[in-house]
Parts: sequence; structure tokens; C-alpha cells
Amino acid sequence: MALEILYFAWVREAIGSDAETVEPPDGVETIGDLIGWLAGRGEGYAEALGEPGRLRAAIDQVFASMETPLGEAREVAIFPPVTGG
Amino acid sequence: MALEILYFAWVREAIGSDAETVEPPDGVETIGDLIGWLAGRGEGYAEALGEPGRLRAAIDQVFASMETPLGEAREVAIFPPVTGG
Amino acid sequence: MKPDVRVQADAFDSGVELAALEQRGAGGIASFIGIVRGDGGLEALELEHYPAMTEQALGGVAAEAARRWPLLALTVIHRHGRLVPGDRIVFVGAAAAHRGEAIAATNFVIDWLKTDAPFWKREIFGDGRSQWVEARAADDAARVKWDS
Amino acid sequence: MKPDVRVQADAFDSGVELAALEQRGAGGIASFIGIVRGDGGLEALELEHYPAMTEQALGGVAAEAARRWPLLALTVIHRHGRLVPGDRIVFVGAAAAHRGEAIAATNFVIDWLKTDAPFWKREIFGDGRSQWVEARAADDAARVKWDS
Repeated sequence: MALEILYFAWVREAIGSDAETVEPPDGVETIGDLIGWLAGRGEGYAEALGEPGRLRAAIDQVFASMETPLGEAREVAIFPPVTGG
Repeated sequence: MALEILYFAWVREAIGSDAETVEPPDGVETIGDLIGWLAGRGEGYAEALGEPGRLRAAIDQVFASMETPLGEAREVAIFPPVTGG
Repeated sequence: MKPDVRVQADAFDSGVELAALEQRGAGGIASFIGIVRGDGGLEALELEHYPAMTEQALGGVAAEAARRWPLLALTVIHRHGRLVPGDRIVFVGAAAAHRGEAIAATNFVIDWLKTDAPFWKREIFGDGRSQWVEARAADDAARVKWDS
Repeated sequence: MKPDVRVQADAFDSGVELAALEQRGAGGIASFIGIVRGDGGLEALELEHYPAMTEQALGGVAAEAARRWPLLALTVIHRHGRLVPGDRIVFVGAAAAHRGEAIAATNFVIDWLKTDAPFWKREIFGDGRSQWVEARAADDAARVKWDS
């Protein structure tokens, strides 16, 4: 399955990209799995994604936890805790 | 002792006056005593002051309870519960 | 910080008051505006007050708010006299470094005004009826929570 | 009542927003304005956001506020992009028949924005330093209290 991934704030900066399309292998079933798999893609990824406890995510523009299954997701965003308002 | 009494809202309307100077007799020591004594001064007074539970008061511009001694008071105001804001 | 407290018959402009608060270097500005509603055929509201006591009472609550929270500015305006639906009665606005302080101070002052400011409202209706507004127990409850 | 929700790079005028809320027949209008502070030599704040999610998220909280309280009007404006000290970041204003409803709805929305709106702030200082603002546990606590 092709998945659009978006990165924001320091996650985006560490990875050096704000979006990419990936095809996760079998076994990547949750947001947490996806982050673990992406973290192995290189140095910037490891820095950005190595501590999932510091990250938040959304599936198709809705906040999701690390345990949320990707299911039919088309767009997954990975970012630090928000600081709006 | 000469005491300036002020009336507000429906207390003022029932009594038909917004202020008067009185000389309460001995034995009138608290706000409650004062209201009881004033209530005997006529029909409008009885209507306005007959139920002290519906009234509030201030001594020299500071809220006071029915039990507060008049002490050296110069101005006593008697009125319904406030409805500002 | 000296609170700006006004008791007046004249109208005021909320936008002007808010703009002044915005220029005090704050991170957050909270405000509340009370307006006369035209419910039930209300034609006018007459606000009587106790002039010798009012400014001192409002100044007292403003000073208490400034003691409880680190405010950069606090404005309290309360009108008296005859008001018609759509007229502003009261403005409370607070500026502080952080939002929680500005919001808490504004809420404190508005709750307090309802129960401890010597104003009395008379409602005048289009059909000639007229009545004094009764104090509400809910207002007393809102006020008491700040005592804890 | 349809909430007025805007996510924009452009500046807005608090007085204009407040005046619009005042004309909705309300008895009480509460508002909160967030402003960039120049603490510690801050030169600018850059607000990044997630455009596809932001308006939908803000619209969702505005709708939830309108469901919880009987509001006559609700305005939520959040800016993104580069802001300098003194610039307004956020405006939340609610109009309701009674003060408690307007105040509660405003506080609910502002607490929620801090924790659930997809914005990220980067601070840029006069000496060239720059850092992402960290989320605050106090904001999470403020948000959680509305879940009960």
C-alpha cells in the first residue's frame, strides 16, 4: 500500500523533507510500527523518530495514538506535541 | 447620636424617600435593631423593612450584616440584595 | 499596575478599551462585556447605584484581583442610569503575561460585581410594567467559589 | 448558529471582531486574545501548521463548544506564518444570553487550541538563536478538565 507521510516542525527539519510517499512492508500495522520502520531509513530519520514518546501523529487528519492501526490510511502525519493557541 | 440613613431601590420607593437623618433611641445597637426600630415609623417603613431577611445594609459604605454594631457609624444604607454586573 | 476603574452614566467603546489593553505588552487579554437584552419586551433598564460606595467597592475588587494575579493591566467600567437593549452595561478586561491569569482575573471581577457592587436594576417593559430585578442564588454561588 | 472559524496568515482586528459579536443580541460577550510577547530578546515567532487538518480541527472544537453551550455567536481566528512581538496570534470570542455560557465556551476553546490544534511555534531571537517551543504539561491539564 502506498502511504503519503507528512512531517512537521523539528521532525521535518531532522528528516530534511516535509512529505514523502512510502510502501511499508508487511508487519507494519500501527502508527508505532510505521515510526519504527521509518526510523531505520537513515540518520535524520533515526534522530527524528528514535523516541516515539516525543512524537504525536494523525491518520487522514485525525489525531491517532501509537497503537492505532493504519487500516486504510492514505495520509499519516508525524510531528511533535502541538504548541498552538 | 444623629445617623444619616440612605435607602435604595424598592426600599427607597416603599419609604418614599432616599435619605433621612434619625436619632435612634437607646437599645438600638445593631443594624438589625435599627431596621426593627425604623419599621415602626409608619406604613411605608413597615412594607420596606418588615422582612429583614430580604434586606442588605452598609455602614459608612462597607457591607455589614444584621448583627453588626452601629458603633460610631455616621451613614447607614439599607437596600435589597444588589443586582449589578 | 493601577487598575482603571470607572463608574459612569456615559456609554463606552469596547474596541477602544480592548485596544488599550492590547498595548501593554501582555501575552493574553481576556475580556467580558455585559449588554442589555431586549427579552420579554424589555424597553429599558434603569441602574440605580450608591455613588459614595460604588467606586470604592469596584476599586477594592480590582485591587484584590491585582493582588491575586500578576496583571499588566485591568479595566473595569460599570454604567448607571437608563440603558436600552443593545447598550453595554459593564466591561471587564485584564492583560497578563499568560492566558490563565488574564482569564481568572476577568472571571473573578465579573462574578464579584454581580454580588458585591451596589447597583440595582429596574426593568421597564413596553406595556408599562416595571419591576426590580431579583438577585440570583447562582450569582452568590459563583461569587463564593473565589473565597476558597 | 454557525461558528466563524478562520486560519490565516493575515493580521486581524480585535475591535472589529468584538463589535461583530456585540451585535448578535447577546447579554454577555467573552473574548480572549493571544499576543506575541518579546520576552528574552524574541524577535519573531514562526507558526507552522498542517493546513489540511487545521481548519477541520478548529471547526470541530467550535462545533463542540456550540453543542455544549447555547451560543449566539462564536469566532475563532488563528494566525500562522511569521509574527513579531505585539502581533495577535489568536482570537476567541463567544456571545451568549448569559455570562457563564460565553465565558465557559471561550475558555474551553482556548484550552483546546493549546493542545489539539496542529500548530507548532518556533522562536527566533535577536542573537540568531532559534528553537521550537515545547508543549507544556499545564496546557494538557487545562485541556483534560473539559473531558469530565
